[in-house]
Amino acid sequence: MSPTTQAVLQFLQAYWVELVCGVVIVAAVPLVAGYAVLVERKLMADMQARLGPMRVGPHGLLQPIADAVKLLIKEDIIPRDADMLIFWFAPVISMVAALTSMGALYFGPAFRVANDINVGILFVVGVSSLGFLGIILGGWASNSHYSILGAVRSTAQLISYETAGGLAMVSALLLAGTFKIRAIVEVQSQNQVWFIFLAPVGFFMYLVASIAETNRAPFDLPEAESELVAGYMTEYSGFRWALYFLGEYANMIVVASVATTLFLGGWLRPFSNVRWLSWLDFSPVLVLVALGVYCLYRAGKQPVKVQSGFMWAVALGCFAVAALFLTPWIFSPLRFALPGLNGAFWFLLKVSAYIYMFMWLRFTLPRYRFDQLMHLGWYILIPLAIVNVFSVGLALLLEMEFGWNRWLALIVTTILTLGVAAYLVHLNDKRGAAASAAVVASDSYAG
Amino acid sequence: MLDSIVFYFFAGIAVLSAALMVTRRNVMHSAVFLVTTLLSIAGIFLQLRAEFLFVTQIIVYVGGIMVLFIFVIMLVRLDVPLHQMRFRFQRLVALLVAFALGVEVLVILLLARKLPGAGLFVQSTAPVSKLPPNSEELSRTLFSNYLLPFEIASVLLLVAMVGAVVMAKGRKRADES
Amino acid sequence: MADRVQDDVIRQQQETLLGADELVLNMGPQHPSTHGVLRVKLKLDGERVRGTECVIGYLHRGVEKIAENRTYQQFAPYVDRMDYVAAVSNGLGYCEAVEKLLSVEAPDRAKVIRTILTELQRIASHLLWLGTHALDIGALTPLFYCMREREEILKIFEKYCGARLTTHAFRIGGLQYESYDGFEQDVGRFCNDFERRIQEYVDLLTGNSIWIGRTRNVGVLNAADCIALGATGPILRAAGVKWDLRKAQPYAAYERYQFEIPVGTNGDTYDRYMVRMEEMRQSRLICLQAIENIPAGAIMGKVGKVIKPVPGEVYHSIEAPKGILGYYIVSDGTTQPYRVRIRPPSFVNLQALDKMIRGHLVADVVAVIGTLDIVLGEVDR
Amino acid sequence: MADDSKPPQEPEGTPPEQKEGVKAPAPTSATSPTPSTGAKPPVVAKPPAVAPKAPPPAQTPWDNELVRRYRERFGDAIMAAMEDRKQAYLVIDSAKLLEIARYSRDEEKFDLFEDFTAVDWPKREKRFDLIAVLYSFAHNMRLRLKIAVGAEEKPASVVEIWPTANWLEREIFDMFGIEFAGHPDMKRILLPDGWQGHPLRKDYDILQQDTAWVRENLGIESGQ
Repeated sequence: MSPTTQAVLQFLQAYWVELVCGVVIVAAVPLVAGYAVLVERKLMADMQARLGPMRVGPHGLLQPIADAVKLLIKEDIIPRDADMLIFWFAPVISMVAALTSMGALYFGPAFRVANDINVGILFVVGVSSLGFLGIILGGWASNSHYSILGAVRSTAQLISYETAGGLAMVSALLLAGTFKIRAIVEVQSQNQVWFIFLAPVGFFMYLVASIAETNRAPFDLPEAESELVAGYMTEYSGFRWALYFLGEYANMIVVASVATTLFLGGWLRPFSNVRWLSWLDFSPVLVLVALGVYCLYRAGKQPVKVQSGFMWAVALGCFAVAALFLTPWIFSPLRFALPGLNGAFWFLLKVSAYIYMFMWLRFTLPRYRFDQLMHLGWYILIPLAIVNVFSVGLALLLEMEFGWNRWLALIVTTILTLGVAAYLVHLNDKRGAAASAAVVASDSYAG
Repeated sequence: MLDSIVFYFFAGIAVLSAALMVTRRNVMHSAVFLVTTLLSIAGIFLQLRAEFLFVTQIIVYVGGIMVLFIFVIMLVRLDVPLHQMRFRFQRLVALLVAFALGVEVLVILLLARKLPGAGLFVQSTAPVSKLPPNSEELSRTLFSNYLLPFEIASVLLLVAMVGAVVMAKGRKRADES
Repeated sequence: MADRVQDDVIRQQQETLLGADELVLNMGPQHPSTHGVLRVKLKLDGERVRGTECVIGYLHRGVEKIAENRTYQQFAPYVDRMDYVAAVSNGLGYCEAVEKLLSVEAPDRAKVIRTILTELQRIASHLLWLGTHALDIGALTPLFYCMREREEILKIFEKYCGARLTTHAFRIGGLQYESYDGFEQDVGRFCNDFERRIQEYVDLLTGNSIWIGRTRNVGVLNAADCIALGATGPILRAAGVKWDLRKAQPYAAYERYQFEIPVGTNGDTYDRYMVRMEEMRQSRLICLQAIENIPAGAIMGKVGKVIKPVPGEVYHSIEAPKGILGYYIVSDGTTQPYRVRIRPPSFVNLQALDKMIRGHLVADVVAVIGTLDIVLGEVDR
Repeated sequence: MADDSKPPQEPEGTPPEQKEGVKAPAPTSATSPTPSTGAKPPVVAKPPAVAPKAPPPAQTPWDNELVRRYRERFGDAIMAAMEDRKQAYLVIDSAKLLEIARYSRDEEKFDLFEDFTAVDWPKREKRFDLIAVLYSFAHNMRLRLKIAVGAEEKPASVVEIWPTANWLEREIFDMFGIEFAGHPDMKRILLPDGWQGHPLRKDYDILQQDTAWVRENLGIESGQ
């Protein structure tokens, strides 16, 4: 055996878990993103009194695959005066950044790529923010006014909301006392409370900032279709466009995972330390069985044979997976996989809930105007985030130095923060009214 | 061995893209290659187990400063003025500086070879897992030994920020009047 | 010497840095929120609009020229294609104009049915406006709710005359079709449901702070400017002028029904939104009153098969959903009009765009185009 | 929706009877109001006198306070005041257009310039009739001004009096080729800039089009 082969084998032996997890991420994220789009469309359709995609596959279930095929074989159009090199390169940056940052995430106590690096959460945030380079460069390289306006908007938005989002994260990091992702979750487990309850203001600000960072409605100005056509993506088509799209959805998963880790207790189930609620560990199985039963119930009501057959298939699939989940309970040598499975279930459930929140907001709210967005960022969120960091610090200080009850300290400081927030909103309203009055006044050109 | 592969990989990319950054005519391309250089240097930091430095490099330089660079390049067509800004002795001065820098590096390397362990290559013999977490180390040093320089730096940045705000406000007022 | 060069460079740099040049952005003709093929050249300073120029005519079909080569009856379907989301109103205006030219009147029954259909059309037109306007401002959902209600109206049209969009519902002198069985019930059911449905839009938009922020003080046009620029319809009423042709110079059967003219105060986009919402409610009330008592009798007036008006001319205008829709018809005594001039509300209202948008941001352009409620088929004719 | 907002006018109150001018007294023989009285609606026209079946409701002279005020003020510039199917119009001299327009807006409160268009009568001495439809909120009343202009004549633009006229005059220019003196931006509006011909003129056939333009700009051979 040559030394090279040996080295490779050694390497594989040492890193096989990471490699497998990495491959799973790279392979699964496009699929997940595709189905996230389908879920989004279905949800939107449901809220808008219509059906959504129904043609490709039963209930449109194969739609993402059809879309992917379509995008792959679509004609690849590059504007004549585009900067070729950067035009090719930019979507890749977006995609790579989003996928790389997933490497440091823990999707469960066991599922991760990078070993617990001691700046884990910073790594995720820092690398995922690189995705904006892709947006800016792509917008610039397209050589189109719409694209460049979209890129400029997204840059300004990034700079404003990264700051607010970062400061909002600091409140949770102060409570956790570490950057390590695993340790952050473990601290929440030891304290028997998720940080969302200790730093609600921080969570809410992170929610707003993360919507803005992922360019989702109501902050989707860089790609506001009614104003800038498609913003920085205007000139992109086919697979390059798909890369951007994937990057965007992957980014959504990243911010949702960060929020879950920091504020929602990561892979912990609710009340993870309460013994008599241990039956919650069965919830993956319970949910799957419930889903299967529902499908069976609906199968009888389907008008077409194919559809009821499909319902049967889904139900059986659910039961099969539920049985798979049950095996560790029955077959004790497999018991080691249990925390991983349950953790992944709860983690993904929280991530989905967070993303559902995103989608729900998108269907409900109109879009902000750019100056309003900037006002919100600079006049409300950033000052409030700074105040919030101070108040959480103050609470910790009160607890540690003056022996206050932790809850009392946090409640007092949170109320303080909320007071500041109310004042800031009040100030902003006044300023906004004055500004729009000024626009009206200065706009006095004779018709 | 893996370590050196990683190092040479990143170092090679850093040098190559730095050279490309200097030689490209298109400002935007230069910026992109600068990003690549910075990223590969961040990679070297990581390889040295300086995670915090690595993340800071990415967040501050690539995520912050470079985005601003590109922002400015995008908004302002720098091509035209930059051509005219080139002064006559540019080549000469550049050569001189490069030469001086090269000599400096050479001297340091030679000195280091002569005096092993005297401040340049302090190699920790402890295994990786035993090293103290370097973000804590870094903050401890920063807030104890180097408190004054740190504070001076922050005041400097604050002054720059206030100055920028004042300039922007002043221009706005001038526009209005 | 070197100093001078340096100074030049610095000055040039400052010029580029301080944005001496304006960015010209071509919005349209293929743009998602120009509601058709409108092209607006925007002069931008950053994102602020410094001036606009509308380029129109992409849909020009020469309707007025066509009119001169068709008989009076033949031309009637063409007017449906102008404001194709309010075809019934167009038809009403044209038929009444020709009736005036002939000095005949439609029978009462025809008038009432015309009124009902026209008010339904007004609701449909406003619904389409609301949905697309909200979509332009980024609210996705109202569009589908509006389409759902509009569908009900279009179903009534379809049942009445077989067409949904370009209905050609009326004839010169009255109606061709009797109202179908259950017409009153259909309209009544729609109107009763609509009360509740309109509350859904109100819930989604009226109190929403983003919506208010996007519309309040945006695209302000005060009463004097409205009149100077000829902007009529909801735009004029939102500026506080309590004027509606249905009240001022009643046509069809409007003088029989009680309804209010909603007015705004500021003349901004939000006021126009509120005015149109209230107009829908008022139209609903008119329909409810009208179906109570549809007079019996003939549906066609005394108009011959061949229409040969006495030479002369007539101008007739109605309050279309978008503003004053006027027809100026010159007859030379033959079966074909000598000249038909159509005064399209969208065309005239669109002129106000420049005034409304100056000093605002790009994002407001779509809000203002939306609030003008233009249909390019009518602008370009 | 504050109802307390004070609308500038309350035209609702006026009874609908009063609309569109006041009825004229005795009908006299219907004549074309333009100076060239002999001119008949051309091409396919038949003389109006040939339709004698019923008492024609056509043009009758129109006279009331309003007309008298106009006549007093502008004298001969008001060439005729007629009523057609209860709708009143004044025929005015194109030279005095601006003054009459300003007077109508300021003194007679015809503040809404509702429409502006033209009609082509190729056989007349002055080929075009410009038709301006004015509306007064204060009196809830409509008035038409008719201005005869020749093919070469350049009538004054009323844009500075009613800004609405801007696009309407451009449309007239586009369709009839009548240029307005003093218009800020006299160019085509509906048709493309390089188009030849003015389609609403009677000598422009309905099948006619600028084939050269179509070939050049659309890259297709026109089928007509």
